Amino acid sequence: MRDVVLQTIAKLIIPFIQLYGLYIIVHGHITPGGGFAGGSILASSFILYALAYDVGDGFRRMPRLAAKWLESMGGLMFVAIGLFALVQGGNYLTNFLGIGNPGTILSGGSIPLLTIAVGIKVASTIITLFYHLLEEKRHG
Amino acid sequence: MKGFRNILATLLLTVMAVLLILTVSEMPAFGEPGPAYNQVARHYLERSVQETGAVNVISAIISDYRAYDTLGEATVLFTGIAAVLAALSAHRQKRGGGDA
Amino acid sequence: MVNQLMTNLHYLVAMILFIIGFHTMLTHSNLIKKVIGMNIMETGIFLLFISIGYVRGGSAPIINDSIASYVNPLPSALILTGIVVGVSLTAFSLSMILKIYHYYGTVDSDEIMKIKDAEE
Amino acid sequence: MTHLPVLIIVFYLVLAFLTPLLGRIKRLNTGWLAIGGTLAGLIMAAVLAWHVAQNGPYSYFPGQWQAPIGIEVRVDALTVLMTLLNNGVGLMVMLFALRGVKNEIGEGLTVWYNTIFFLLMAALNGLAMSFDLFNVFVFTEIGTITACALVAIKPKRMCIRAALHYLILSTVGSGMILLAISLIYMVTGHLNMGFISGEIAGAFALYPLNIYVAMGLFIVGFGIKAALFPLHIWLPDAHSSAPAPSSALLSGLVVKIYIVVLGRLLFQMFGVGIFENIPVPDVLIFLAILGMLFGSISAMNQLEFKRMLAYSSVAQIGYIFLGLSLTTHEAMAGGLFHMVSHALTKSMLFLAAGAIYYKTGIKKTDELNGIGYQLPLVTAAVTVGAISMIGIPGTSGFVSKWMLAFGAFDAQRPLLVGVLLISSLLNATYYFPLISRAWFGHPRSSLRWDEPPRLMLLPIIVLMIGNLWFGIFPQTLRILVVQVASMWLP
Repeated sequence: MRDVVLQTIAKLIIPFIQLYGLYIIVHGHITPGGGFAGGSILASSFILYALAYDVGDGFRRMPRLAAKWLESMGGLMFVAIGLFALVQGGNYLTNFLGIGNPGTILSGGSIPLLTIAVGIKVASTIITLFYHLLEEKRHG
Repeated sequence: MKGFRNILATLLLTVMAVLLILTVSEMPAFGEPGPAYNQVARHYLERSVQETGAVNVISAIISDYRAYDTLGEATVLFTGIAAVLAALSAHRQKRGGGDA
Repeated sequence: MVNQLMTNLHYLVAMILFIIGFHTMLTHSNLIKKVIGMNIMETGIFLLFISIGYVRGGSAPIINDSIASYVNPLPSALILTGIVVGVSLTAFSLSMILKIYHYYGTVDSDEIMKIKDAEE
Repeated sequence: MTHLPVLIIVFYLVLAFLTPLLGRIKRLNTGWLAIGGTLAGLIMAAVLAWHVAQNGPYSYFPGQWQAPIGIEVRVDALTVLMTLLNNGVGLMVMLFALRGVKNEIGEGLTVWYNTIFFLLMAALNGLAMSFDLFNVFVFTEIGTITACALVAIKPKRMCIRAALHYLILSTVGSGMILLAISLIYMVTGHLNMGFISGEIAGAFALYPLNIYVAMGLFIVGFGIKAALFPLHIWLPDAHSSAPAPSSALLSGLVVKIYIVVLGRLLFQMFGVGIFENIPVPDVLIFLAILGMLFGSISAMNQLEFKRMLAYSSVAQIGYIFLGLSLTTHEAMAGGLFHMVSHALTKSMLFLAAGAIYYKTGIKKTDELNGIGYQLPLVTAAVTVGAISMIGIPGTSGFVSKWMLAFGAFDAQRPLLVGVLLISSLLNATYYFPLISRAWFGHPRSSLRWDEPPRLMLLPIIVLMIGNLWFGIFPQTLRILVVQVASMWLP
């Protein structure tokens, strides 16, 4: 199904959705939101694209291999941040950076980093899950 | 057989519903700071800014105080995708195939 | 007891949602409906858990000097994880139902049982 | 050294995250990665065991937040027992899977198979040491999804149906567990098991129904996952249709860990004292006995070898629950001993069934005539497994039944010894014909000695030796399980 209105509107609002998703992820520690909420919003923009255009086009924007890498990297980033705390002499997943100035974006130590890792993980997972289910249905 | 199963399930659920509703009637009152609002919750609310630097307490809990759970959460997502992809690709291009 | 139930109305509604979801899972033979029931059941539990954390007059736990009282933040944080778990479970069961439909041509578990019986 | 408990889990997670990426390299067989990884995991578990033996049990706090604020990872006798068992059996299964899984799921899926295996190992080890209710829930979910995926990965339509059945019932179980956690949290305000057990007496006086309902939901929820008798309906389909290594993992490890977690919850969190008010152990004993009888009787009627083994698992899980719910030191130790014994035996039997299928394509028990001529070593392993299931002296199954019988006398329930005997006889009625047919039956075709590849044979033999070892020298394992039992009972 190709609908000009749908496609044009989608094209217009997708950048804003993505920007909003990134904002929610990055500001996770000072405003409501966080990795999961922001990641879902980010993923919804890709899903909107796939619905308005075609799953094949969606896969061109977000190739399978890239999604696979992002998924593994999101998880590995989380684990690596945790392990870095071990190097610093703390327990696993200890908050090793300084807490900064509470209320500003550079605060909370490793919390923003972990939020970003979760955001990457959630976004790539939801995109991949949705694309594969959609693709399966199309072939079915 | 199907009717019997439905009756059994309904009976079971009725018993369960009665038990749960009885439990609700004995629960701590809603909206009051009950047993769950103890020193742990207060610690999170009062100390999180000094201890973690995050103004959003929920963020502080999920990525600092209980970050180990969040590691599990990220893993559940990865597990989900691995399971979905395994199930989908295992059964690709085989339709109506029987158990040989 | 009724008084107590009215005070705990939120808990009661959550429990009823749990039972509705459970009932859908147990009695409906349509697999998609089972998954929907699973989600209703989970939603009931999430509501219950979130309501535990509510404190009358409390605001969202974003620390700000002008606010006096906050709700209990722990249940909200836990349920965030719970939701993610629910997403994974739903996605996995839906993908398996897709495959079941490919193989059996139906998503009705009773009919699938019959097909199996005919083969053996 | 103290970081080891978390490092084991993180190690498996890193491997799981890396495997799909490494799987793209053509020349790399991720099966070897699985073997190497599990071997490293086993070494870590052994070092952890040595550490605990030297310094005693300890707690680890990820993020350096002490217990009620943060999550507690508890390393005690039970952790040592379960991590050693998980990694040991996991290593053996993966050795087998290197050659023995491709023929059932196809070449292209081994990468995903190994990924899911790593995730499962992370979940099993995580459950063995978790001391926080919500953390238990998270790892339970990882374990549930991976266990279903291990069944669904085989490209037969039977498997996807069994896996979906398993997943739906497990989800009901997970829902109940989460509801129980919320009820407990509501009245105690803690998620840490140690702190809950400190608060539970006070909470019980004020809100008894919450505690009762939560306990019931925990038992049903984990009972579904652990295949406690009337809740076992998913098990025969799932365990018999899965690929052989998956069956070995599911039957040997996955079911066991939920029993252990339930035991930890009931005895370490709720405490035995609560059973004075509500006769939960009696109900569990009743269900266990029904399971022992029903599982054996159903197993007799099965034509398929793996299906027979699956029903036999239902009966053996009954023994474990019986031992745990008698709540005497000896019986509880016996139940735990039987758990280890059954993990070794049943995973070996499933692997042997896989090896027989790999070599001859035989699935039915009545086609096993004279299989001992062709596969003598595998058949010897099956024989040892069978006599261990029946409980003949010299095998670990005998030791555990002996301990269970003594435990029944301790608990002043001598009638249960009779039940144990009847159940053993029932076991014998379906295992003996199998053995005699395998050794003395008239072979269908060739008499040539033709064993499966060495890498498939090795794990079967090692598990058989392990079984005999604990049958003849039960002392080390006995010390460990008695320690767990005395931790659970006041």
